[in-house]
Amino acid sequence: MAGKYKESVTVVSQESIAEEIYSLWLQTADIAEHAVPGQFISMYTNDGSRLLPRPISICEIDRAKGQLRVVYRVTGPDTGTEQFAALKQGETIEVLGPLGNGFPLEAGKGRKAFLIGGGIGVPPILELAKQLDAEKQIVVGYRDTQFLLDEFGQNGAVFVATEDGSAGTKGNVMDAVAANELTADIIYACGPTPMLRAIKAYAQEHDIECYLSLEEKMACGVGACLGCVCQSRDKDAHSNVHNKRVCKDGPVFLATEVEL
Amino acid sequence: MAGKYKESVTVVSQESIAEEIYSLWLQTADIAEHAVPGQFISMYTNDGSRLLPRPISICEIDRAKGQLRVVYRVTGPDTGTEQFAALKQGETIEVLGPLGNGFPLEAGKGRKAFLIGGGIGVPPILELAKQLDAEKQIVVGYRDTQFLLDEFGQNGAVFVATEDGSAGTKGNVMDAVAANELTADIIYACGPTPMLRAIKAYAQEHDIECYLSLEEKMACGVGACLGCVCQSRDKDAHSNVHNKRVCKDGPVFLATEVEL
Amino acid sequence: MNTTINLAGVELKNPVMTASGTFGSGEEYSEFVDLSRLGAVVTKGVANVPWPGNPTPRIAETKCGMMNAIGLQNPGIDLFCERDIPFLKKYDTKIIVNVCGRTKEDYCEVVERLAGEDVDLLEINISCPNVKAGGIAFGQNPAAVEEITKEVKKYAKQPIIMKLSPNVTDITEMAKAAEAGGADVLSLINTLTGMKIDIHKQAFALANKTGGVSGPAIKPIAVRMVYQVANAVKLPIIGMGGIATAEDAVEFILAGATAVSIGTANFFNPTATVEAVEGIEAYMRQYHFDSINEMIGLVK
Amino acid sequence: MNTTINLAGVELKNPVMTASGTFGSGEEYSEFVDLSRLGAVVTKGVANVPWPGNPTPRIAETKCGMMNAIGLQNPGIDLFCERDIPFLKKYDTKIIVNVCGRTKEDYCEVVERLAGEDVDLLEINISCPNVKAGGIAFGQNPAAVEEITKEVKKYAKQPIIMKLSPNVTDITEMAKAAEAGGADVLSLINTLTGMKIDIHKQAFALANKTGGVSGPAIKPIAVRMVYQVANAVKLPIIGMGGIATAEDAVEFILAGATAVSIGTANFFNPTATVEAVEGIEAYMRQYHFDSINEMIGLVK
Ligand SMILES: Cc1cc2nc3c(=O)[nH]c(=O)nc-3n(C[C@H](O)[C@H](O)[C@H](O)COP(=O)(O)OP(=O)(O)OC[C@H]3O[C@@H](n4cnc5c(N)ncnc54)[C@H](O)[C@@H]3O)c2cc1C
Ligand SMILES: Cc1cc2nc3c(=O)[nH]c(=O)nc-3n(C[C@H](O)[C@H](O)[C@H](O)COP(=O)(O)OP(=O)(O)OC[C@H]3O[C@@H](n4cnc5c(N)ncnc54)[C@H](O)[C@@H]3O)c2cc1C
Ligand SMILES: Cc1cc2nc3c(=O)[nH]c(=O)nc-3n(C[C@H](O)[C@H](O)[C@H](O)COP(=O)(O)O)c2cc1C
Ligand SMILES: Cc1cc2nc3c(=O)[nH]c(=O)nc-3n(C[C@H](O)[C@H](O)[C@H](O)COP(=O)(O)O)c2cc1C
Ligand code: FES
Ligand code: FES
Repeated sequence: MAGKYKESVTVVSQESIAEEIYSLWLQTADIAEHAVPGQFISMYTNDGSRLLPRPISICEIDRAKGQLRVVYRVTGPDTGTEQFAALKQGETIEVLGPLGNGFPLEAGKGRKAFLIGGGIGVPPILELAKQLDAEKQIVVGYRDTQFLLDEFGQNGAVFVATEDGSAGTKGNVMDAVAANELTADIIYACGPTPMLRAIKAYAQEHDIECYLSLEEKMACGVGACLGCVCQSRDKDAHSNVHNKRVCKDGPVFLATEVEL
Repeated sequence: MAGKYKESVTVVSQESIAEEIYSLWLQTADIAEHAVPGQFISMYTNDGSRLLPRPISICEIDRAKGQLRVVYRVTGPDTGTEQFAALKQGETIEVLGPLGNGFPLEAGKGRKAFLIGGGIGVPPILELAKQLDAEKQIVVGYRDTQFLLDEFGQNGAVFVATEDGSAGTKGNVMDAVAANELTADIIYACGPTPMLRAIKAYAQEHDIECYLSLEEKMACGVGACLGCVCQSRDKDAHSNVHNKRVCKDGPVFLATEVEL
Repeated sequence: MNTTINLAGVELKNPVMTASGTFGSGEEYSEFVDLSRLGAVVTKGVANVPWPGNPTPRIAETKCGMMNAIGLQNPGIDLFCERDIPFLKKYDTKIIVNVCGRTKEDYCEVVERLAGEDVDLLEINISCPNVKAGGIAFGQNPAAVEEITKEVKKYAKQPIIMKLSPNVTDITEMAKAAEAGGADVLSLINTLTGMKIDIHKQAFALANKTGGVSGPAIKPIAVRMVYQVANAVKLPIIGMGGIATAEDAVEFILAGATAVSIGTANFFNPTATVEAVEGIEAYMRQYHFDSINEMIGLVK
Repeated sequence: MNTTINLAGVELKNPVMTASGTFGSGEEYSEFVDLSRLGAVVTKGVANVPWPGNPTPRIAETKCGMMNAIGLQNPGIDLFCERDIPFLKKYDTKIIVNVCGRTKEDYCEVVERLAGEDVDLLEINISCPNVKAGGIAFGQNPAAVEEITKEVKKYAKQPIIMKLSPNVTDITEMAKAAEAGGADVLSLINTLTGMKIDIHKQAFALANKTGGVSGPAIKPIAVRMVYQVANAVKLPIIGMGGIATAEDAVEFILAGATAVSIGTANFFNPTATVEAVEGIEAYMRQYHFDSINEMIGLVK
């Protein structure tokens, strides 16, 4: 198992790429070197009153430069993510990572794949799209404003869904799949739970191998506190009950293994 | 009564002027305009985990530029004052002021005066020295490293005491007064309680009018919480007991009015 | 949009008030806040005679909170009636007088004295650490809570708010006892007893050794207690403990508080109270509440 | 310089340990911390059978603190003995097993099962909100505390630490009851019960509605309780509640704790425990303490 690092990292650049969506490049000593697509980092604010980390997916990895990109949504005023958005080039923050298990790249090798991202689940799909060696159909769903579309275009065929119909198919990612009559042998997905539930049902119905990245409130991020569990089909070897830790055993799970 | 203002002020400049002693110029909208020597400001950190203000004396007032100077000691690692020391030009912090009553300038007019500062009680003596219209004998005591001496030299005769004897009289401010055979008709002083106690005794013995600036832990800084009281000789009109509020009724008191 | 709330027949224009002991009798903060914007001003605790309070240091900072051991310094009821009530009468706000005492008789004397004064409600602080009844603080024993409530009610002309201590195993027992004793309103929470040691001086940070912890640090405990009490008694509740923003105030109201008090937050934001008034209105607009009463205890 | 401390005959190389439930059985944090540097590792609570715990969300952030409602999820004593004890035996540290249960029998079963295992002390968690004895949590009633302590002692081969709940009127009563029941060591505090409401979702932040508040926010309350208990009983105390730095640890020791546990701080600083070990040594050098025992309860 690769190591985890608690680092004070420097902000290389930060920009707002859509309404309330920020893109941040971080210079890391070790994390970028070990990270794989689908893993996340725990980001800590510089405000002593906020103790817990914000789990944020790795959006891009530049191993050569030792840099990581994260793309995140500011969830409101006076939140930790709002404090992240105030970070300027050269400033530092604490991060812990890389955490969790990434998307299984081998499983998709040479196959016809859906890479599905919804909302703030879109970012991890980018590094996946860059590294996955497959026939890539990238299906991304947004409420309204889109982001990262240019980068996706360089890594596969892109299909867009928007809730307000402002671009691509009006509706959700599965509507875009249907509208474009897409098919696949394997699915990778990250996004809100209702979306994942729909994808799981679709995968089951069509008997497709399917990997989902889940979300849960976290404290430790490393598997120690049992704060972030999801329900598992089988009795889990670690917990000895039907619970798996999203931070450590996930966040990516085989769809059939977990209850949503 | 002049108003008080809660302002987000900008750092004009910050420098370290002695070991652990910092000098900070702040651009204020209203405070500099209303401040008088001996008043203080409540400084708030930018860290949400530290709620209470740090009361810091006003060291210089530049009314023309709308700027205030404070000089403060970093009391240790992981303190609020350490966070102040990290402030850079252009950054902002919250302050409340001007607070308390200053030194009575009229009382000293044309008289022979001691202006005594000890340790981190030295800074407020500077603006006093600049504004007081008197025969000024400035007596300043330091543990070891001295600061603000140049500025004092421009405003009166300066006598120095150091605990380690590295400059001026070895000993405390009263030793410097004795060594230099100084006399005065009125005393203004700020510094640690043992020093103020000695000055009070001296003033009593020589029957000299004497004003002391006291220190106490504060919460509100405006007289509402009764956190910062000192004992008063007479029953206080506000409290109806023998307590006066340092933040509101002081920090400067007639020596005979307060018990030390 | 209707923000008026009703506390035992007294109508407040909005649910925001000051927490006793953090706002004096309003004068000091009137430089920052138009007191007429507040639902009520709750005064610092007042006793039958002047109290000098505890030695200093009385204040210590804690993480996201503070401790105080003021020891209920107050000028006594006479000066209070002469000076503080007339001051507050100049504003269009309700006046709530916080009452403290060492014995039952002390409390009753103050309450009786206030019967003839033009104030709106009385808040009885039975959670001050100095006050003992047979060795047990009034506020930590249900029988004592009931008894003191009954006694005070005998002398009271204004509705009575009993202010509960959080330093108890089961706050609902105390709430029920106050209700049984005839309380009109409950307020909670007072401070949690804490201690801080200065490791460099190897001494207590407060002269009194212990002090009351307040501020955002204690908010989750306060919300829990307000929720529990709201679901255990029928009385209206004034919620407090760590409220610093309108969002915090709304949290207490959704948990079951009819009104809220802001204490420690005044010390770092002198306009916290008016900002809460405005922020609650903004919240009501955003979530389409016509009346604040629809919000009270909404989360079950 | 001597940092060894003695807990009921068990010698720890230093007073720093992990707080139950925040450190698993050490494996996850062994990537960051050499477990052999710690006085002891205290494991997550373990019951006689596997427990699934509460639904999610189980975690919420609060100001300078957090709330958890894990609900004592654990793999059961069998898997624990098979996997977790052998893992910890690889390190040169003491092993303290935290025990939970729903009934007296549950506790005794685990304690009996552990009698044959190579572990150093048992910590009995009688402050978990799920555990009821006649409608009252074990840890909130002195008679229940004494009784469960006595029962557990009957089956125990290792010294017993009783872990006390802070959600009580008078913690010294509980401490005395545990002492009367034969406890060897006391640990305090467990979490304070709190609640958080998401005002935008208008719902509880935790699926369980209430949760336990931990972290720096609760430190002043914990220090006060440790001080009170240290001055009420003769047993050694393991102090905890908001310890994040060596300075915090020293504060608890000066207040009367023989050892300290670090919990929530691991989540924001995975090396908090070893940093505390080093920082305590630095403090001892600075203030010329030859033995840590000179520091215990120094501030009176
Ligand atoms: C594995 C994983 C990967 C994620 N990747 C991304 C990403 O790439 N970009 C992005 O914008 N968001 C991502 N999220 C969601 C992100 O963690 C939350 O939006 C963020 O924590 C909110 O913090 P805040 O300070 O804005 O909110 P606050 O309201 O200030 O947070 C309060 C607390 O709730 C927690 N919290 C709030 N919302 C969530 C949530 N949805 N999931 C987990 N914890 C939450 C926070 O961590 C904090 O402890 C991810 C979540 C997980 C679990
Ligand atoms: C009227 C007045 C004027 C002052 N002027 C100056 C000045 O010009 N320069 C300067 O360096 N210092 C001055 N002080 C002292 C200064 O307020 C404290 O050194 C400072 O608050 C320490 O804060 P900290 O964050 O470093 O310490 P921390 O240990 O982080 O502070 C913890 C808490 O204790 C309070 N506190 C600690 N020491 C003192 C103290 N000595 N007096 C009051 N509160 C304290 C802090 O405000 C805070 O609430 C003055 C104090 C008063 C009362
Ligand atoms: C400095 C100070 C003085 C207080 N004095 C009183 C008092 O006289 N009477 C009283 O009932 N409560 C008193 N309290 C308690 C507050 O009214 C309030 O219950 C508590 O501080 C929690 O609210 P907060 O976190 O908003 O401060 C005092 C609190 C502080 C901080
Ligand atoms: C996530 C979490 C899980 C916990 N689980 C347990 C437990 O299983 N048994 C127990 O006795 N205490 C448990 N506790 C309480 C801690 O051991 C400790 O008493 C409390 O958190 C206070 O210390 P802290 O502020 O350093 O975290 C848990 C605390 C947290 C935060
Ligand atoms: S966040 Fe602690 S186990 Fe996942
Ligand atoms: S600090 Fe509140 S009265 Fe002085």
